[in-house]
Amino acid sequence: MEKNKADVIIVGGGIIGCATAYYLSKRGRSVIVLEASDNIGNGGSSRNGGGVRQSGRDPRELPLAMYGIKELWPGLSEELGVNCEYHKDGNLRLGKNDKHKAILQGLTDRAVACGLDVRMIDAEEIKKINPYLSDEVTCASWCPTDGHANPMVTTLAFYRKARQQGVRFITGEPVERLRKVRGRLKEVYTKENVYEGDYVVVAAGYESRPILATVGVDVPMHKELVECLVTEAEPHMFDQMLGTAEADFYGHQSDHGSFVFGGMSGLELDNKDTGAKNSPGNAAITAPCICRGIMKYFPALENAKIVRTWAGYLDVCQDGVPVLGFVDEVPGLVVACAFTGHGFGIAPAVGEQLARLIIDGKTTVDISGLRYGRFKAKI
Amino acid sequence: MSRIIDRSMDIGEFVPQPDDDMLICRCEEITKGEIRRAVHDGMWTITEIRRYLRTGMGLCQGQTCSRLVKGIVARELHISPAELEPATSRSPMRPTEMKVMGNEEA
Amino acid sequence: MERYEVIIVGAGPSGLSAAIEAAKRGLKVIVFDENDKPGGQLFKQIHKFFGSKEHHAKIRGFRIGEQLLEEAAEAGVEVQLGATVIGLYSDKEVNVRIGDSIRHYKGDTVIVATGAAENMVTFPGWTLPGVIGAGAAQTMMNIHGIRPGKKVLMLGSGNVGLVVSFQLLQAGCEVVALVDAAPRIGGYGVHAAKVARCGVPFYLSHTITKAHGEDHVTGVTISEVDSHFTPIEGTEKTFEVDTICMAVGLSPMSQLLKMAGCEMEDNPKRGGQVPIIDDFGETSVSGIFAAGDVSGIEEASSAMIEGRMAGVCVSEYLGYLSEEEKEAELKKLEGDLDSLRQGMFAPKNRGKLIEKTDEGIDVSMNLLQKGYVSDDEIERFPGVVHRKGVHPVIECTQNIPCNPCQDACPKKCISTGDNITFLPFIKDDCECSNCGMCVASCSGQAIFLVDEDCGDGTATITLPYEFLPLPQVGDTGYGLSRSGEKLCEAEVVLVRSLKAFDHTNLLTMRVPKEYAMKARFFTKD
Amino acid sequence: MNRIEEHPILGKKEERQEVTFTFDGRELKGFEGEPIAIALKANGVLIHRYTKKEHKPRGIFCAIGRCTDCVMVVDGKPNIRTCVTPLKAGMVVKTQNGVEV
Repeated sequence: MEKNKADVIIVGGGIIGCATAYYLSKRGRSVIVLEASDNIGNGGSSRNGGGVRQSGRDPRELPLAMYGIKELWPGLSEELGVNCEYHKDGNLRLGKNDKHKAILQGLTDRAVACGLDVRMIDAEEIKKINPYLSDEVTCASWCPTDGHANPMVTTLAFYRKARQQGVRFITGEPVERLRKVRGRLKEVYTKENVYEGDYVVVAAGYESRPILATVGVDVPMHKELVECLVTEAEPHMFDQMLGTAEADFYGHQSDHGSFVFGGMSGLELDNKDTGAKNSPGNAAITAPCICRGIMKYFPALENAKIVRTWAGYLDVCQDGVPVLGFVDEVPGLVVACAFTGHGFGIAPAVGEQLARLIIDGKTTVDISGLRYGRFKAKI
Repeated sequence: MSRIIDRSMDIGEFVPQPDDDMLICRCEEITKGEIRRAVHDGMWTITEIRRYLRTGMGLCQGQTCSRLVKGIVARELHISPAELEPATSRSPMRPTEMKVMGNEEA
Repeated sequence: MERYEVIIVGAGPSGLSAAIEAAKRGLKVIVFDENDKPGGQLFKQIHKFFGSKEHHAKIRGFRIGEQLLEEAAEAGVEVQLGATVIGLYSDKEVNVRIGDSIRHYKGDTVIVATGAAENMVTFPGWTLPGVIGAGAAQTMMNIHGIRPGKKVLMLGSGNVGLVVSFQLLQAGCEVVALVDAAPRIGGYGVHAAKVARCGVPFYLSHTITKAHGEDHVTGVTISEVDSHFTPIEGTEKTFEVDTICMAVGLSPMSQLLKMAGCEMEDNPKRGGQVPIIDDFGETSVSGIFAAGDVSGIEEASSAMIEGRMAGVCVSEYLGYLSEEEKEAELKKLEGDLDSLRQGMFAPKNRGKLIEKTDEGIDVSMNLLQKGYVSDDEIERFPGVVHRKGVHPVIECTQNIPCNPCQDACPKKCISTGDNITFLPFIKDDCECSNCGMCVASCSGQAIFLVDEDCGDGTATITLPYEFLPLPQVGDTGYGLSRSGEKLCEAEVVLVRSLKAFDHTNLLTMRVPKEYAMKARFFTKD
Repeated sequence: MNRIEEHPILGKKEERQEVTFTFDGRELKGFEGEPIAIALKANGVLIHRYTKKEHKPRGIFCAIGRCTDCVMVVDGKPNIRTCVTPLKAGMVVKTQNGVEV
């Protein structure tokens, strides 16, 4: 039993769990990470478009994004000893008409109010930044400090370093329930084992919901099955992260030369998961739809060959931002879920701040807008 | 065959081998030494190795190297290759141009 | 979405066989294949197949392909070529790239018959141009009419390595050596023997340690290996070659089945990652079947039967056959399949050293280690007899499922007894008419017609000959031993090229009579 | 010449249309419809590309469109599998360096 004890038990071996484990262990805390699947980073952590953005974010989570890009991302590869392929070459959110322009303007205004360097630019300036875009692109929001990184490698880099620092990662170990002991969350039950910690971090994506329910905590979220695709390596074209006003697609060109794009078919809520264990399956119609979306903006990519597609679940929160931090009703519990598809870029900041929360009792970035108790009926 | 695996288990030290510079993944030009090193970095599944190194993620999609990679990882972990779950299969089975993929006929 | 009752992926031997069985019972069938020609690997197979009549024995692979295509056309099978299946889903949706578009199809049932991919081994220099797969060599020679190289080293002594080595010789390449890390030849002894008698040396317990060359292969070094497959220092041999050919096994191409969510297993006996299937090919996903190499590596002959089984099963699945009719059909096919899975090379014997034949005769160790039966070993096999006048000598020394020789002889001199895998023997009271049908019918080219004593101090030996240029009557040269060594002077006295022999020419050479049981091949120079 | 003029089992190749194409600027001849890789091989061309990381030469490996080692720049498009792409008159075939066109 002793060996299953640690200062902190983390449920979920995705990038949030790995980053939190890394920052906790860096400050000397013992950590056990429990991952349900066979692979570290098996959920959204390895299935996203790699955006490290501030622009386009809700003001409640923007401080975390800005903090991460300023303080953590620039030195991350060196700190973790693995090239995370981080680029801080800006984010273009593209539009083609007045309706798009209005959407982009709204996002920009809100971000500027929070102190972010983001502005609207016209077709001419867009072409200067990215000459490969279609002439139909007439407006964009431009945030020069945004960027992208390799999500699969970044997740595994946190894992690698945390493991080196003594964190115990256990895969194939789905958590069945949590248990309060003498007024404080203490025990984590799996099918065969019981783990015990002073704190329990639940960072298991949508699967957090049934786990948290075992101690009477319910995060209002649902699952959506979305997809990404990747092309063969192409000659280097551009370094920016891209998105569109209507979210037709998002993505970037990787250091390897391949383009990684994500997108939607519009049927995400009802998509059937045709996949096998350990990996959700694609819908046959989504990749074609993403391709059409991309080619509307990037006709030059029409001959780029797609070598792979993949699907992953978003843990979509009722109000579009994560649930993060202590839960007052359950001392010892730390929640980190419902990232709604934009968790990767803020993951280092979330991990670092949760380590502070657990060790120092408080964060240095204001995350009060993301607290568990915020959900209220509309009237 | 999901199994509980404690990633802090001792698999021994990384010992350099004379053929570590042998190319294994022809498309992405990944060597045996890089694969062995990745196992010691904690990448214990074929999926993790792929994500970490890009083995089998090139144009041929692992047609040639998947069996070789499996053998190397298994040997490093002192297990049988059969215990390693192969990488997930994903559409498209052959590289497909974006303009073709986007051109659906009912 | 366009719907078919059966969608078959792969127009190779098993896919076409499945399609024929389903279509002839009235099911709406479509077969997709990414290639621009159907037939899978059959059209690269120019050797005569083993088995019995039911298994298309003694017919060359590409002819079987042609027959299957005719049968498919008659049954009304729709074959869509240039159609790459890029996705298969558990609800039996099939995404196909045809030309410049993607099309979605739905099948009531799906049969995956995608075949296998070649395995490769690594050695320094294995990425150099000139290092190729055996399949690539076959494609180049037998489909596109081009020699893969002038001087070739073959790695792998399974049937593929042996058969392709022979094909390389037929295409006019020099095969400098046949190498295998295993201590014993993996394929049929008869395939090895026909390569060995052409003078190709076999190096068992050897492996490639280096391919030489900067821009392309210019040479290769091999070394002997110990029992742990580690090269032994000081045993290196170097050959000047421009091509290194790898025939080190096949792996099922089962990715589509995995994508569709079928339960899979890693099964070394079946060659790798295969779907878990019932006896007739149905996977864990109801209505999705697997047939042929994709469900376990075997020969094309078994793939065809497995395909037929899947075709019968989908016919019953969709109500075109009653349960009883299905059982009856499957029983027959199971019998055929069982007979192919008998003998020394049966799947259950893979990797085992078999020291005695079913008849209790010691297996030739020379054959297993060097590729040919030695002069003193050959006498113990039942097909090797001594008679007055011309008589067949059958150098068939392993139990393999094959019997065309007994049907070939119009005088019924040859028999394999009760079991298709038994070694053929010559009946005592037989009268050989020297027609040569047995020689031409033997897929292993292991039958010779010998007149051990012509009365003038010479003997004549009639042997199968599938090379160009074809020697002419009166040509003189040398009689070669089973290992390809020059033994004696020889003169061609008869060359027969009948249509019934199907490109196996019968060459009769005259040699001094002491070589009657030793000389087994002819060369002019 | 490494073309098989007459094969003991398959006989003579049927008559085919000879066409001209260019390889790295050189004019070569091949048969229409045969894979580009075969036409190159008939002309003694073995190196199809140099790899991106190590700049090592590669040529035909599987010859059936699986391994993608034989890819070249054909008519300006990179990563064309020459072993399964039919030759047409006037094609412009170039050695591929890494992923550059």
